[in-house]
Amino acid sequence: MSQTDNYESVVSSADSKIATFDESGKGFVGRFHDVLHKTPSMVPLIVLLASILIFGLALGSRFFSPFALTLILQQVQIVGVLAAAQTLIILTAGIDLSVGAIAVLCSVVMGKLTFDYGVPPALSVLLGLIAGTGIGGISGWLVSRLKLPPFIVTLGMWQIVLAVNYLLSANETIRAQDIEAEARFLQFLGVKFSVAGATFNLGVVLMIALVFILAYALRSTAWGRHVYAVGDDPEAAALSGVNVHRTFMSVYMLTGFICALAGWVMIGRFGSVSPSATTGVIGNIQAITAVVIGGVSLFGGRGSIVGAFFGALIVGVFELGLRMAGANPQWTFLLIGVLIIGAVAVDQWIRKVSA
Amino acid sequence: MSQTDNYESVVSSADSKIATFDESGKGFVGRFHDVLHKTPSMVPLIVLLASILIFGLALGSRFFSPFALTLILQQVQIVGVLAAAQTLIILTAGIDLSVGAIAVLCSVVMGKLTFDYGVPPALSVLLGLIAGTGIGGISGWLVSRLKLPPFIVTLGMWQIVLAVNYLLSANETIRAQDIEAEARFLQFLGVKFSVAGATFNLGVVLMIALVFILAYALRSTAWGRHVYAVGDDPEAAALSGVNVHRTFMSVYMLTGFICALAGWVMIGRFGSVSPSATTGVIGNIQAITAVVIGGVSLFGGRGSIVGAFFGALIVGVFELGLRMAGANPQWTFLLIGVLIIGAVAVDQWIRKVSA
Amino acid sequence: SDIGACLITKTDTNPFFVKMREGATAKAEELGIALNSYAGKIDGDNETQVAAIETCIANGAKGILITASDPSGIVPSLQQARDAGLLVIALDTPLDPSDAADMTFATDNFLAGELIGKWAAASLGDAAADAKIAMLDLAVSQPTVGVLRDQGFLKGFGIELGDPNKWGDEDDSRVVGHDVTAGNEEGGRKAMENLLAQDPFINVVYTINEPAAAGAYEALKAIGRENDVLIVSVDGGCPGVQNVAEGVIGATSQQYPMRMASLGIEAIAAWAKDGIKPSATDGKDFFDTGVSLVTDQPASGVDSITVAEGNDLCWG
Amino acid sequence: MEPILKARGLVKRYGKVTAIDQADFDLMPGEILAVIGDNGAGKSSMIKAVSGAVVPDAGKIWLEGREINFRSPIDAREAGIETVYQQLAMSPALSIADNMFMGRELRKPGVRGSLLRQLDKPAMQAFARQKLNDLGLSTIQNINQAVESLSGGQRQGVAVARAAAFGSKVVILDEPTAALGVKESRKVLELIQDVRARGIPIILISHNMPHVFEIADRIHVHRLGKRLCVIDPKDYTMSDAVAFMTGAIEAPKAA
Amino acid sequence: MEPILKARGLVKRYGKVTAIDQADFDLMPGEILAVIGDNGAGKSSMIKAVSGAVVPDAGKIWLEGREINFRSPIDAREAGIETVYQQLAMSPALSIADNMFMGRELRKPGVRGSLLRQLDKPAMQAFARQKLNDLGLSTIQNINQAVESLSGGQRQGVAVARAAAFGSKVVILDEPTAALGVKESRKVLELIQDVRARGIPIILISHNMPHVFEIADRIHVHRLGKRLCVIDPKDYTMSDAVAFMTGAIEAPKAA
Ligand SMILES: Nc1ncnc2c1ncn2[C@@H]1O[C@H](COP(=O)(O)OP(=O)(O)OP(=O)(O)O)[C@@H](O)[C@H]1O
Ligand SMILES: Nc1ncnc2c1ncn2[C@@H]1O[C@H](COP(=O)(O)OP(=O)(O)OP(=O)(O)O)[C@@H](O)[C@H]1O
Ligand SMILES: O[C@@H]1[C@H](O)[C@H](O)CO[C@H]1O
Ligand SMILES: [Mg+2]
Ligand SMILES: [Mg+2]
Repeated sequence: MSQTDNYESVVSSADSKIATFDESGKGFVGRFHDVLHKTPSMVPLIVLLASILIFGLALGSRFFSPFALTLILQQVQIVGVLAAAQTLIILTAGIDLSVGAIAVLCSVVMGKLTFDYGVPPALSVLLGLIAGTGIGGISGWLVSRLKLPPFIVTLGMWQIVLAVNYLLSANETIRAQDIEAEARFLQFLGVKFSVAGATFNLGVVLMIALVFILAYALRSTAWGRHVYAVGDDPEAAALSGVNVHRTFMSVYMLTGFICALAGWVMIGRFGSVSPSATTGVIGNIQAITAVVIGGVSLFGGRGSIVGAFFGALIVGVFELGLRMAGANPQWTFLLIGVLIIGAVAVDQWIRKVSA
Repeated sequence: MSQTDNYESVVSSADSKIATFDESGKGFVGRFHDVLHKTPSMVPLIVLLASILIFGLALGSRFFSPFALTLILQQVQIVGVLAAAQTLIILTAGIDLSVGAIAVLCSVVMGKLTFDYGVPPALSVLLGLIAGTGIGGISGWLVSRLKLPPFIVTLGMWQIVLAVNYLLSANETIRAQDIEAEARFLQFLGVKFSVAGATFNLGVVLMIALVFILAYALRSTAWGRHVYAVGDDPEAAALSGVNVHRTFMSVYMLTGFICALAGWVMIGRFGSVSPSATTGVIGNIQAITAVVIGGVSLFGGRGSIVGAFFGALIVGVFELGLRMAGANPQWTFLLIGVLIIGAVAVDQWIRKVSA
Repeated sequence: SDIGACLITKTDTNPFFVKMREGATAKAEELGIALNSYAGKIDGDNETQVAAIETCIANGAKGILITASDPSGIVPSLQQARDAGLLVIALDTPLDPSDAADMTFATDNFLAGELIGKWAAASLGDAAADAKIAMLDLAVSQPTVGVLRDQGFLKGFGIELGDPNKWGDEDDSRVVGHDVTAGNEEGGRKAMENLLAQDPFINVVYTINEPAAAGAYEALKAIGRENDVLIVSVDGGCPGVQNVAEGVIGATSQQYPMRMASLGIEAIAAWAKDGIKPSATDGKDFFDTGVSLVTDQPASGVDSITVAEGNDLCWG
Repeated sequence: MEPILKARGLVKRYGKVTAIDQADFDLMPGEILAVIGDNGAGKSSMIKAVSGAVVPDAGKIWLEGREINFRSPIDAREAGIETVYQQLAMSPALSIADNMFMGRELRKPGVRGSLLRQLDKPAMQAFARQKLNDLGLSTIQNINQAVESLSGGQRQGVAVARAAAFGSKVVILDEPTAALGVKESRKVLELIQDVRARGIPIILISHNMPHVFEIADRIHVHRLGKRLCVIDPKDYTMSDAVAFMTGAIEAPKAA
Repeated sequence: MEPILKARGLVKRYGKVTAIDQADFDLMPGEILAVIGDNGAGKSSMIKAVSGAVVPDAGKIWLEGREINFRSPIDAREAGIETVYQQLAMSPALSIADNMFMGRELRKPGVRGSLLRQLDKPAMQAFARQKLNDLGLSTIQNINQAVESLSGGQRQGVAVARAAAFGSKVVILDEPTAALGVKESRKVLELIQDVRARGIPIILISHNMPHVFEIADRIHVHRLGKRLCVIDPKDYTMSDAVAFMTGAIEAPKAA
């Protein structure tokens, strides 16, 4: 046998030098590309800062006021929370068309329980959060166990949840005044406080906290690594020892929970509980827009929650800026369309150049 | 050298028998499974026939009347045409959120040119079709050349096209009566004829012809094979000699053209030109729903145009059947959501069993 | 011009609001007011309206004209605006509670429905007792305008209402069914077909607005029944009035958006100059910009104006 | 001696294809067992059944004499069976260290680990670095590099290093050197012998006869979905083995 | 003699990695040229540059003395260069026949072909069947089977058959036997010799030294992104070749 492989023994004396090539054109640009490469959420951050700058220059102190700048945060709080939920699903290579509908339904559940069934507000909120988690769990189960495409599952779920929402609420809005009088806790996330002339509310704080917590969980816990692995290649993840089913279930349930939180944020922001809130119909597209502008790949496994948060802010800055500049609604709509394509094109280009 | 490989020479006398195993449980079920495997559009066809049967049994002759059955065809003609367009994009592993908006814009272009600029109706239709093709071309270029995700490109395009539609039309409807008096050709696809008590119109004929032509092109021409190959694995397609860019461009332009046709179908069906037609807003989701119920994979490369057509009919049967059975609009909305999930689950299950 | 004003409409995809904006823009130019217009993305879009109000405050506008998508949901945001010293005028749709606005310039939507209901019943005469009615509404989310007109129509026709805050809970067998139209031709045609499939002998059709009516007409025409069905509608847009003239629609309740808008702009101008708020129509808690029934077949006991008169007043 | 891993009558069908057809299998403690056979003979399918990646339609499997019923690869890993699959199971976008510890991540000591569940990235990186160096994969400069940026050979190396590092009872390698160059293949063969020296038995699937004959203690010949025979490389030549597996000559009755 | 395919000074960078670093290359008419080298040496990158799959950053390529500038694999195919890539370029959901004719489909004669552009499926299937039989891949029962349902070895066979059938000037094979069993590998080697017998030169990338030394006329040794040397297998042993490619000994000055 040995004569067949003696030629292989030569390798013991092989040269162990590794290929190294001169790093051409390093310096500032090169180092900048390295940074972009290592922290992909830098790209949306740059776009965000650039758009703030541009609108600031165009609109002056009206835009650069604490009022206007914190207004952006307040205006994106719902979409921001939904985008966090959406990011989780998209990281697993899915997509969730039901996020907005779940948020609205959960806000209705919280309101209905309190006003029609006399449940104490805090308990209603808790039950609303549980409802959201449950709906997410059903979607997760359909995706993970029945192997149905997430697009379909959540498309169906979207319609089901919206219809249940209308049926349950009989389309009646619970008025802000009534909530304020009888169940203030439902509006808890609307509580405002001022810091140096800027107004924040607890909903904004919740959104930022959520982004931080999820960013930590995705980056620094085993669960986070598993979410990325499942999105990257579920089969490979399963073979290398990830409990794919548990990961899917946890992601979809957590997403449902966060959507329910968004429902609570909605009560805080609008004061009232309104079953016909548009978030139910267009919240999904808004959240997806934020996520993709934030550089998260629709193919799964790549991107960060912080990027999605910046994505939501970019849209917020554009919408507020265009509105303040007096652009008419259709032009605003058109320009947001251009922004979506443009932002992703810039992102793609920067990544290519810095590859 | 020769001593190293002499063991390989043994293979010249190797047994050339191939592994064969007894085909257990053939017979009717087995052969049925074979058929399902070879013609995947059988699955939605079965679902379609089953739903017609169920509603027929439940509703009796009201449903089994030529009136009700041809009504379904008339009601699905727009979604059916859009689903054909959507299928092409989805086969290339893309998705098109702008199909409905393009249809509405093109119908507005046809109407505006005729009524505001005095262009002869036939030429207006032609220019409308060219406009649709052009919009498709822009999306195609962004997808193929800039490598932007189709979801993003068409999400942006959707908003842009809808905004242009409103800006262009100032939201004014062109009345059916005016079109009838001055530009009948715009309503050409609304022309009716009767066959054995059933009423058809040219729009329905166009839809069916389109399905046949596209089915032929996808199955029996090189272009069709390339569409599948590009959807399956664009890199592999490029390496094995497919002009990927040309294929993408042709698919997106053709899709835009078909959407413009759908716009023309809309004028035939509604008589009027209405910029606020619902198709602009939900036509995309309706078309995607039909396509996925029809068994076309959202991951590209698998499925057929005939399946998507059956998918559109399934939704049509359910919507009309539920309404005839007296379900209220909200319940119908909910049940369509259940149908979407259910149909895909059944499809998945049949495929698994027959694998 | 340093006086800023905002117009916030439900959407700007509906000609009604397009015209309202045109009226407001014209008046604003005349009075030297800088007008910014905003609109929700779809009907019922409260979120975008809230964001628009906040923008107006940030922009330092003097007043807001709003057609609220969610009449009670929008109240806290408008309160914020009033606290910041802006005049808030509700157009078209009263707020809930209505004193959440400094004044309301509106059509009475329930009344608009009631007029066409009464007219339809009167036109049918004795046949009204066994009419077959199709109700073509706006959306499954049952926005208030749709509910008010629907329930007004039924009341005017002489049908007992269930809960007046929602449609679809009536027991009267004359109502064949409800379906939704999104307020356009496409939805109107499909909804009409669906209800015809339930009962081909429908002879009265209520529609939320005139585009939906035009769609319903196409569906009836397709089966050759366009001449034996009574279609009624609301809005009074120029194409709608034209359709009344041509017999597509039997009667329509006309409202006056240009008037609402120009009155609103004048009110803001007055507020900015002299700090005066407008006052309500006598006997009502809002400024009624009026509604008129437009038809050339007047029915006894129901006031109406002719198509020619309607044409002079129509808005788009 | 009792086999450490034993299977009897395994069956697995994919639709019309019977990938495993009443296959038997025995791995003895401390041995290197090579599995050879034509393309499509069912080698990969069999080891997938044994490692929990596929649930067989019929048949029984015993590990150290106790019957086992793996429902997933996680079960097999917990029982100490580590596998390098033919289509490497790696997450391309994640780093080498992440991939090596996938599903058995190390957490920081103290509350940061127990309460905040924080990963101990430095520890995992150091361990991964160490294991790659053992394999001579020192050309990998950055342990935090995404796996997708590695060459095919380097990737294979990472997978083998992972299995060798964590396998406590059995290590299974499905064609681990197929994509590797001469030098890299040698390293893998050396590593296999190191693992065996630690007393851990190895299953090696390979089409490379010289390699098989060089390091295997016994050779399991697979043909048409089942075990044809087991031979001792000292008793037979490579030509014999190829003749058995391709059906050119009748197989011997017993190993 | 003039090389049929010649390249000078090829360079290709991927971000920080220089995959091809001033590489030269010569293929003589009618010869089998083997290319050997470590994993990551840049072999695949070089042949991708030559076959149009990758556009080099610098360098020139000549085919039959005329300078060429392929912008895509289609250009190369039209010039008569057929390639089997390491990651097989196949559309998994399409049939074997579809894959073999991808990009050069046959159309029906007459108007059905010219006007209706109808494919001549029977002709394509018969041709595909024939080519697979030539390769001894008779285990493939159904030519209309989707490629994804084939075993790795069978897939490799289809790719090789495609290249052999259509290559008119040059056939390039990047590790065509890596996934193949003993029997299947032999068939590929025989096929390579058949192609050469038709007068068509072949480039064969392989890590299998015995195969390389058995069939190559000349061996191109690649190292660190460039051609190190070209040797005649009759003048050197396998040990020498491995020593050159791994850098264990200095390479000879000229081939
Ligand atoms: N998931 C699957 N679905 C359908 N058929 C499969 C699947 N996995 C394996 N097969 C079939 O089972 C048979 C055995 O495949 P297997 O991969 O076990 O062979 P192998 O001996 O490992 O071959 P190779 O040496 O080429 O790796 C083949 O005919 C293959 O096509
Ligand atoms: N698309 C790519 N992007 C980034 N780096 C790449 C790409 N393709 C190749 N490389 C890098 O270029 C170098 C050469 O790779 P190549 O595939 O040409 O090597 P090879 O000699 O074919 O190796 P093997 O024998 O493993 O196939 C490697 O370091 C590889 O990581
Ligand atoms: O409230 C509005 C108007 O009254 C008009 O009829 C348009 O549609 C409704 O939404
Ligand atoms: Mg295998
Ligand atoms: Mg290579």
